[in-house]
Amino acid sequence: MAFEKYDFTPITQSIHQALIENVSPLLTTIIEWTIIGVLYLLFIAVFGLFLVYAERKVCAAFQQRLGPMRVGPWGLLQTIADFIKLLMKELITPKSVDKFLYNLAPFIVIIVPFLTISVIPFAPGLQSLDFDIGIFFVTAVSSVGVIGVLLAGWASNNKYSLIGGMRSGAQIVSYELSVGMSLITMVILAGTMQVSEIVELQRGGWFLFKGHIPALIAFTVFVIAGTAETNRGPFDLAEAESELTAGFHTEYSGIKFAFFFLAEYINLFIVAAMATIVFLGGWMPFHFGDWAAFNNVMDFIPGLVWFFLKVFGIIFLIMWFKWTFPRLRIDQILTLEWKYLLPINLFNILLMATMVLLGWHW
Amino acid sequence: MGITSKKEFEKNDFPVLDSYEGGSIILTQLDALVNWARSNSVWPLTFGTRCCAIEFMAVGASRHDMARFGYEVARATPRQADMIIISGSINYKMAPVLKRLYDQIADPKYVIAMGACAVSGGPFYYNSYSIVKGADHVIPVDIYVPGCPPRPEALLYAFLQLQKKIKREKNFKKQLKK
Amino acid sequence: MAEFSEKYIITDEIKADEYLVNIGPQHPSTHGVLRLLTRLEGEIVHNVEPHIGYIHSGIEKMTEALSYPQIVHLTDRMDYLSAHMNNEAVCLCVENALQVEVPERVKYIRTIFDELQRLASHQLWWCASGMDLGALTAFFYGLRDREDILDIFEETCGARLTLNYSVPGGVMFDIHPNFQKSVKAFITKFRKKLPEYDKLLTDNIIFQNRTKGVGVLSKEDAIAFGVTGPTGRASGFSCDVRKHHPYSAYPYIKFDEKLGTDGDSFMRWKVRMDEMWESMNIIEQLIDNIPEGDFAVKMKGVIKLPEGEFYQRVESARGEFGVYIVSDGKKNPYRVKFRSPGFSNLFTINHIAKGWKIADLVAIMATFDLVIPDIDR
Amino acid sequence: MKRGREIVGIVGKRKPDSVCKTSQRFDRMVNKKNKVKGNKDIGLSVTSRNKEVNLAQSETNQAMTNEQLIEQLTSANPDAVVKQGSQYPEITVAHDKLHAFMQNIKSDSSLAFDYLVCETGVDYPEFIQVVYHLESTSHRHFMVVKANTENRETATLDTVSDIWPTAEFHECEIYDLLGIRFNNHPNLRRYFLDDTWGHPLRKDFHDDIHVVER
Repeated sequence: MAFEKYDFTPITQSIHQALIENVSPLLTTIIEWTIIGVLYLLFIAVFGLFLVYAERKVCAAFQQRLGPMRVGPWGLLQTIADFIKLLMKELITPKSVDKFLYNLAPFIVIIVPFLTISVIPFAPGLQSLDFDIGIFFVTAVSSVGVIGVLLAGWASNNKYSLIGGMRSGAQIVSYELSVGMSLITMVILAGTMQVSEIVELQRGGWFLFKGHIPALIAFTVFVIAGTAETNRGPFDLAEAESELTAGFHTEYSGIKFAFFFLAEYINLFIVAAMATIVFLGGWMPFHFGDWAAFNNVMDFIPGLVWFFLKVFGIIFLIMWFKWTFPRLRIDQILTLEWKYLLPINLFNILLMATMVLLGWHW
Repeated sequence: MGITSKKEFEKNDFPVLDSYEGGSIILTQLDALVNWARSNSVWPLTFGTRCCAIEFMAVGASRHDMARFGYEVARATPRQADMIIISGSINYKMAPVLKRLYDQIADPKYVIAMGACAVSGGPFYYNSYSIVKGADHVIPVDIYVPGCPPRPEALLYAFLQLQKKIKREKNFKKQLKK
Repeated sequence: MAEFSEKYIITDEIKADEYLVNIGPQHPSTHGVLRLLTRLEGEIVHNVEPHIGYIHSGIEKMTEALSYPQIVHLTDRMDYLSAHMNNEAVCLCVENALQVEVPERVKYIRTIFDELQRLASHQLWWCASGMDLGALTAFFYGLRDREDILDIFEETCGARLTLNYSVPGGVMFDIHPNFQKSVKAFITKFRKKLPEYDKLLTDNIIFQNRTKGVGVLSKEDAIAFGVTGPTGRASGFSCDVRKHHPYSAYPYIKFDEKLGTDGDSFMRWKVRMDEMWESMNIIEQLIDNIPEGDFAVKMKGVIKLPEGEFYQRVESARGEFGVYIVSDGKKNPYRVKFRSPGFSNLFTINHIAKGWKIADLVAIMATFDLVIPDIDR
Repeated sequence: MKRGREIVGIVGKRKPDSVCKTSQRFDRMVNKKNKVKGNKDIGLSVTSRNKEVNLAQSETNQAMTNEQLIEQLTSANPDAVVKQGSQYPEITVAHDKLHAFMQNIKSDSSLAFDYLVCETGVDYPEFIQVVYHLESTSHRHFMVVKANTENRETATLDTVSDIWPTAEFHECEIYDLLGIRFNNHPNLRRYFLDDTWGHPLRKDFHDDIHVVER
């Protein structure tokens, strides 16, 4: 098809070939790791800052304001200024904290997006790790973040932090279930856990349309649970500003606070990316039945653009939640998960399994 | 000295480069970069005592929108804030709390005394037994904004003045001299 | 200098599973410098002890050295969101004591200003409590519409917040020629905007879950604790001073006292939302009928009240505001007491927040609409 | 809106009585109109209480006039001092009989003063006076009760916080600012100031350090 010309595989392959012909295989691996590491680091830094900027602009639009305007054109450099400022700011370690855990916590939190991002295919051939258990890996690794949050809450020796950490723990452990189960629903449909294969299977049509009713339910549940898992409003109890000042990161200043801040936005990206891959066909263009002309035009748009368009759509949706809804209470959040989402999910898995078994999908 | 042209205004606006005689280029430029970042991203602490707090809220709201200047993210915890806007009077019971809040803010930190109460005690200067006669008795103040309460525009002007003040700072040279 | 020691005054002993959390003096949900010493077990509130005095400015002592027109200007620094009602209370008290009959025009102007101020105050309450509940956009919507009222204030009296518009004997100056036009324009505009507020929060399922049935204050408790204003009326306590002891132009107009039944956070919310509609009705009844005449009566250069004691009640935006003046015949009062609505309202917190979660405490605080300088004076 | 024009008749220099009559007439007209139209009310569960408001009627709502009120109180408490010609009915009670008197006027169903509007203290040269503004929510009486302490140095008075819970907090304020100790008070503490301060609302309070006199 037309969009195959945007495949990144030849580029990566040629780099790999060039390296393996000139240096030893061990050195090749090390060099490739370094390149990928640097690229991901750059991506996370730049994209994280851009998401912060986007959030500010989106919330400003919702609130009938302009948002950042003065720093750079349209305030584009605003978050860079913020980042440099946070980098240069004093790092306070309060006297009574558990110093080792206090310093460790932000790093654990920031490691999670680095791990999860590795299985995400941005475009054909632009993926660093292609397991056969990709989906499983994402669900497993993304729950490490809660340890960082709990540590931050515990080690800060602050009651607000502790309450925030505990809330976050209860919340993320619960919503992990929903995220996992809604993904499993789609894995039943796909028949594989390999991320690249899941994307490839959607060449004929996105899973959201292929799986119709159960897929729609799974998508809704995934977006709700994903919002909760990233601690974003209306589920931002862990850092509920009006109750707990800043929740688990109350005592953090400077760049350590920036780590929490950045991790939140990258996690947001990962949730949106997973939703894109599993439900909306990853980098696959939008096709409509037999409309060949329409489909060709769609194919003309590169896969990378398709991927980010979808991701931004979902990120915008999640931002919309945050700036519209009031915050839930902790018991209401747990009620929502255990009494509504989980039974719906279990039923949905059954429905999907029946459907796949009887072949009632497109 | 009157400002006649836009160019001259801009020159007055960025006195950074003029004020460095000699010194190494890299550190000067680094200083300029850091000051640019700091002056454009001053996060205030959500701290309001009296009527001026309402005007402070009005500055944050849609019509005046202080987010345009990068003052957007009002943090509730002093660890992550850069600036206190003392909006309202401080009394002798509050003074130790204010001092503590100021100490909890990570360096660099700035203070704006907003309104007559914070500047000098304002209407409570005479005959009041509990009001501190000006917040600068407790913590150092960078910018004073008069008015009871000041208009939002006055506070916005104070923000711009604070930006100018931050741009004059010398961070790295000081450390070198030590 | 007298030193302030930070003491924890705890009425009864802390139990094994409980811990203390100091909410305030600097905390986003306290709306100022209020300190709530909260005893929690997990997230559940066992006891709340409000500690006030962090913004105490001794206004009552200061008034003993001031003349009556000067006192008026201190009152709007107390409850700055119902500044005009406070001004009016002192003016009415002085006028009552001197047996001065103010012109009809003044009564109308004062009442319109009262209701505009009430609208502005309720708007600010709406946006601040929306923020407390986590809906940040509400904060901006409320302040956006509030600016329109502030423009009207500014046009007539030059101030946005602390109006200083009422003086003993009338108002400071006549209304701006545009006043009626801009008020009418505002009412027309705000009648369209107010349903937006309901759409954003009142009809929201999360919001209703957060507030319905939370922090119930019974009618008996409301009366016993002296809880007035919309907070008391939400419990069914008919305490509207405008109805029961009408002043200014309130006897001439027809309006409803909004009474709630449940006394929970949602009802307090609802009563305030309904009061906004009612305030607009009141303004509409008056705005076209402002009679011609003087905007003030000529008062003596030095106002001296006759010997005696005078008490004047007005309905401020958050309850019954009272001024009690003891005069010994001199130009300064002997003693002035301001009965602030917030003071009585605040101390019911412990009574109704017990057993609820810490997030509910914030919701209850939000719907109580506290202004701390009003409590501390 | 139409409501603005409904009360045009009251503009001018008419006396309150005539105002009431006209407004009642207008109200009747409005009610008729509203029956057809249906008044727009967003309050779903808020009950609107549309009572005719005027000064005269709110007085007739009272179960008894001020004179009757004073008569009943003085007959029960012959040694109470009644002040004549004041704004509201005013009674001064001896400090040792205060608590019993207060309990009586709250529990007596014909008086039923269940709402303590305001409680405050005034410092006089010989004694400190505590002033209670009371209202009955059922009868709509309003009354002022006063009680004097024996002296200024050891000013004590019985608490009424067991009768009206709101008094607990007002009494703390009075204790803070005027230094009256209330007997049997559950939690008497200083609200605004610290123990090292004097009582600022007393007339002999002088503070050369903090106060700038003018």
